[in-house]
Amino acid sequence: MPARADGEHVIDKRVGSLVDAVADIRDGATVFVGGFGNSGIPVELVHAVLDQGARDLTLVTNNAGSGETDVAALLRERRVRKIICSYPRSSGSIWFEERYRAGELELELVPQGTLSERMRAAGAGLGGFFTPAGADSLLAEGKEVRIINGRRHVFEEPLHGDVALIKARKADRWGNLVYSTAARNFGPTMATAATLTVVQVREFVELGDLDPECIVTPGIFVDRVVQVEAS
Amino acid sequence: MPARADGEHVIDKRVGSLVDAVADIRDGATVFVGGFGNSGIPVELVHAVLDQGARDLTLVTNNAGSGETDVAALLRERRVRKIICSYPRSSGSIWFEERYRAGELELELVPQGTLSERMRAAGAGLGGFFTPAGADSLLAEGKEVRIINGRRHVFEEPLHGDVALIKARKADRWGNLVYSTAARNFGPTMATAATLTVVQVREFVELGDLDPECIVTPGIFVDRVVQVEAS
Amino acid sequence: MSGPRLSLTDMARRVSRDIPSGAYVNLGIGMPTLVGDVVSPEKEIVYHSENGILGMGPAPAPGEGDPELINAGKQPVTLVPGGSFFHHTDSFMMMRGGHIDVTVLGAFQVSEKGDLANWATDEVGHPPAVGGAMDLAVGAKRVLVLMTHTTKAGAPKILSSCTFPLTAAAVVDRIYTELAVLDVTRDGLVVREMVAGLDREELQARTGARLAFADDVLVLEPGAV
Amino acid sequence: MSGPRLSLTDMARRVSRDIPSGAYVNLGIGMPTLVGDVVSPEKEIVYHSENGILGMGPAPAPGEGDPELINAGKQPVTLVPGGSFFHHTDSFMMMRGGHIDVTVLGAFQVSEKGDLANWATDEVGHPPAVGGAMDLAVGAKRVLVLMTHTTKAGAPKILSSCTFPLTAAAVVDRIYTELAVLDVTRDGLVVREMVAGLDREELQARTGARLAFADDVLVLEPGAV
Repeated sequence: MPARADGEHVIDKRVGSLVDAVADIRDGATVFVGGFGNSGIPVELVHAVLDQGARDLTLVTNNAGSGETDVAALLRERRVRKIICSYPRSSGSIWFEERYRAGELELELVPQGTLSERMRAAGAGLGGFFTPAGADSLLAEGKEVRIINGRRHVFEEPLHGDVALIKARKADRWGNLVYSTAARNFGPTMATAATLTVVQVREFVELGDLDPECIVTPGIFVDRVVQVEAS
Repeated sequence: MPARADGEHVIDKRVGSLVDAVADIRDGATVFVGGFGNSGIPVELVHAVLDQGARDLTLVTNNAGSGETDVAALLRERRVRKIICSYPRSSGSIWFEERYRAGELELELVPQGTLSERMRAAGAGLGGFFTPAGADSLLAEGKEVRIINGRRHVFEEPLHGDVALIKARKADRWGNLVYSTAARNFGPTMATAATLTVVQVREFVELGDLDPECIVTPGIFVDRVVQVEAS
Repeated sequence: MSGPRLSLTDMARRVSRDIPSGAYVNLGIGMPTLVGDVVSPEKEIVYHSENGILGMGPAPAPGEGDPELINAGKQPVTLVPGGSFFHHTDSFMMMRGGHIDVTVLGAFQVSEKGDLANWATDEVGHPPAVGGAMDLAVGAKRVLVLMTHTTKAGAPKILSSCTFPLTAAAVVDRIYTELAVLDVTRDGLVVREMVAGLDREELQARTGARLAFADDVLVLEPGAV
Repeated sequence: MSGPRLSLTDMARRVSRDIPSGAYVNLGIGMPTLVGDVVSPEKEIVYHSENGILGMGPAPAPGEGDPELINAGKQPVTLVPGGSFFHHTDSFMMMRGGHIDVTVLGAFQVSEKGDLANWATDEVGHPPAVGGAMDLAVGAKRVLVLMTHTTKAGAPKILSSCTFPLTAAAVVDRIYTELAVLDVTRDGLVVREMVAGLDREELQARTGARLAFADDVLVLEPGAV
C-alpha cells in the first residue's frame, strides 16, 4: 500500500495552521476539551476556537478553566451555553463562577469516571451502561436506577461530541499519537467519541517512526493534527 | 518507596514454576484463556492446569481449541463443563465438536466484541451495558432489548472470571506487561476481570526497564507471572 | 450454472473500485480477502483486523514473519509502516463504534431490506459460531456484501426476507455477485450494474426479491472490470 | 476545641499503619495526602492517581520535574521505577473496578452505616464539584476516612445519618480522627482506639451517633503514634 510518488491521495491528517485545525466548528457544537488541571490542555487549539468565533457551545471538560486562558477565556467571552464537567470549581475558576452565578451557564455535573466512561461508550458504539458511581447520590436524580448484584447502579448514556480538542506529544501523518506522562488523561477517550478530532502535538514524526506496540491513539480516531512546538 | 535491602516485603509477582503459577485453581472455577487462533495462547499455563487437575471448569475463550493441545486437551480430558466462546468451530476443533455433539459440554455463544466488552465491564466495575451487536439476532433471545436512538440494543452483563490465564512478552516484578504484536488480543482485558490473573511471559526485566508510556497492562491487574522462555 | 458471469477476480476488482483512498477497511474472511489483492496500489488503504491490528499488510515471505501476527482468518500477515497493535476490546470499539469506513463481508443471504445472514444456516446439529460478524455488521459505516448470486444448488441468496438466522437487520448497503451490483435502498433493491449478456428477466429469475433497475444500468464485461 | 487530641501527623501516621506493604493506594486530596509522607520506607506501596498514574512518587526538586506530571490535587509529582501512565478511562476502571486496595479520603460527614458525604455541603449558591470522589468511594476495596472529629464550630461529623448529600452509601470501613479510630460494623460504630486522656462520655458527646466500644480499646499517645 505505497504512497503515490506525487504525494497525492495519501492519508495526511497534518494541517498547517491552527486556523485550519479549527475550521468549520459550528455554533451550538458540543466540544470536548482535553486536560486535567493544567496538564494536557490544548491551550492553543482552544484559543483558535476563540478566534474562530463559534458560540453557543456545549463544552465537555473535566475542569472549568482557571485564570484568563483557554476554557476560562471561552466562558469570559460568553461562547459557552452549557458545560458538562466533573470538577468546575477550582482556585482561579473565576469566569466559571461568574457565569454560573449569573445564571448564564448551564452546568451538568458528572462524576469523573462516569464522564470518561460516557465518552468511551459513545466511541465504542454502546447504548449506555450501569455504574454504581453516583447511584446513591443526588446526581442519579431523574435517571434509571437498577439493583444489580445487590448494589444500586445508575444508567448513564453515551456522550458524543461534534469536536474533540486534545493535546498529544507526537503524531505521524496518519494521525497516530503518543502522549506525554499524565497529560494523556482524557485525550485517548475523547478522540474516539467525536465526529471531528483535532490534535495539537509538539512534534511530527515520519510514518513508521512510532513503535506500533506503543501507539496510544491509532490514527483511525484522529482527523486533524497541528504542530504547536512550544506546547 | 524503596525496596528493603533484605529483599523482603517488596512486591514480587514472579513465581518460579508453572506448578506455582496455577496453584489453587478450584474445581468449578471460571477460567479465562487468552488467545485468538494460535496467537497469544498461554499453552504452557493451560497444560499446567491440566496437570493440576481442576475440573468442572467454565472456560471463557474466543476459540475452542484445535488439535490436541491447550483448550482442546482440557476438553478431551473432560475438565470443562461449559464454554463461553465466540467462535468455537474451526478446522481441527475436533474435541470441541465431539463433546458438544455428545451433549457433554454447555456452549454459551457470544459475539466476539460482546465477549470482550463483557469482561471489560467486569474489570471496570460496571453493571452491564447495551450493545447493538446481536440485538437483531437469536443471540438476544431471553435478554432485555431496548430501542436507543432508534436502534435495537441488547443488555449484556459483566463477565467475571475466577482465573485469567494469559500470555505476554515481558514482565517486571510488579507484573507490568508488554505484549507481542497481535498476540496481545484478549490479554489486557482478561487481566482486569479475573480474581487471579496469571501470566506466562517470554522474558523478565528489571523494574524500571519497561517504558512507563508503553506498559500495556499495569501490574495492578496481575497476580502471578511465570517465565516460559520458548513461548 | 451456465451463462455469463464474472470471475472471482472480477468481482473482487469491482468491489475494490468502491473503496476510496484513505479508507479504514475490514475485509471479512473468505471471498472478501481477495479484495485486498486487487486494490489499486495508488490508493492508500488502512486495513483493520479484528484481533487488534490497524495497517495490516500482505502475507510474509514463506518462512519469515511472526507466527503470532495473524489476521482474522488466522493466516500470517505483516504490519505496514504507520500500523499499530491494540487489544481486542479497543479493536471492537473501532468496529462497533462506527470507525471502520468500509467492511466487505461474505453472506449466506441478504434481504431486500439489507438484513444480513452470514453466521448460521438452518443446518441442525452443526455447532454454531459467530465471531466478530455481528459487531462489524452493526458498526461499519458502509457494509458491502460480496457473494455468489445463488447457492451451488441454484437457490437465490438475495431474498425478500432471510430464512437463515440474522446477523443484523438493515445493515447492508450494496451487494456484489457474479451477475450484478445491487444497492439496498428504502424502496428495495436497485440493480446498478449487470454482467454483459445477461438479461433482466434472467437476473430476476435468479433472485428471491423484486428488483428495480437503475435508469442507467452499467454493463460489467468479464475480464475487463 | 480543647482537651487531648492527636496532631495531623499523628493521625496520618496512624492511618499509614493500616496500609499493608504491596498495597495499591489512592490518597484523596487534602489531609489524606499527608499519609504518603509518613508511610514506613520499609513498605513498598504503589500510589495511584486518578489522572492516569500508577507508581506516583514524591514532588520533584524545586524547578525540576515535568509540569504536566501532576497528582489529583494538581501538584507536581514524579514517577517511581515500575510506574506507568494510562488514560482516564482506564484509570477509573481501576478505581471503580475494585482494583485499588485502600483509599484514604477526607469527609464532611460519615454515618454509622458507613455512608460518606464528602463532595457537597448544604451551602446554597456555591457551585458544586464532584471529581472522582464517587467512583473511588464505590470501588476501592477498603475506604478509610481521615477527618477531624467535629467541625470548627464543634458540630459532630460522625452521625446516625448524614445531612449533607451522599457521595456513596455504606462504603466507609474505618474512620480516623484526632480523637479516635472507629470501625463501621454491621452493628454500628465501634471505637477501637482513643487518644490518651479522653473519656468515653466525652467522645460520645462529640459524636452524633451511638458508639460501642471494643473490649480492648487501645490508647493513642500524642507524639508517639
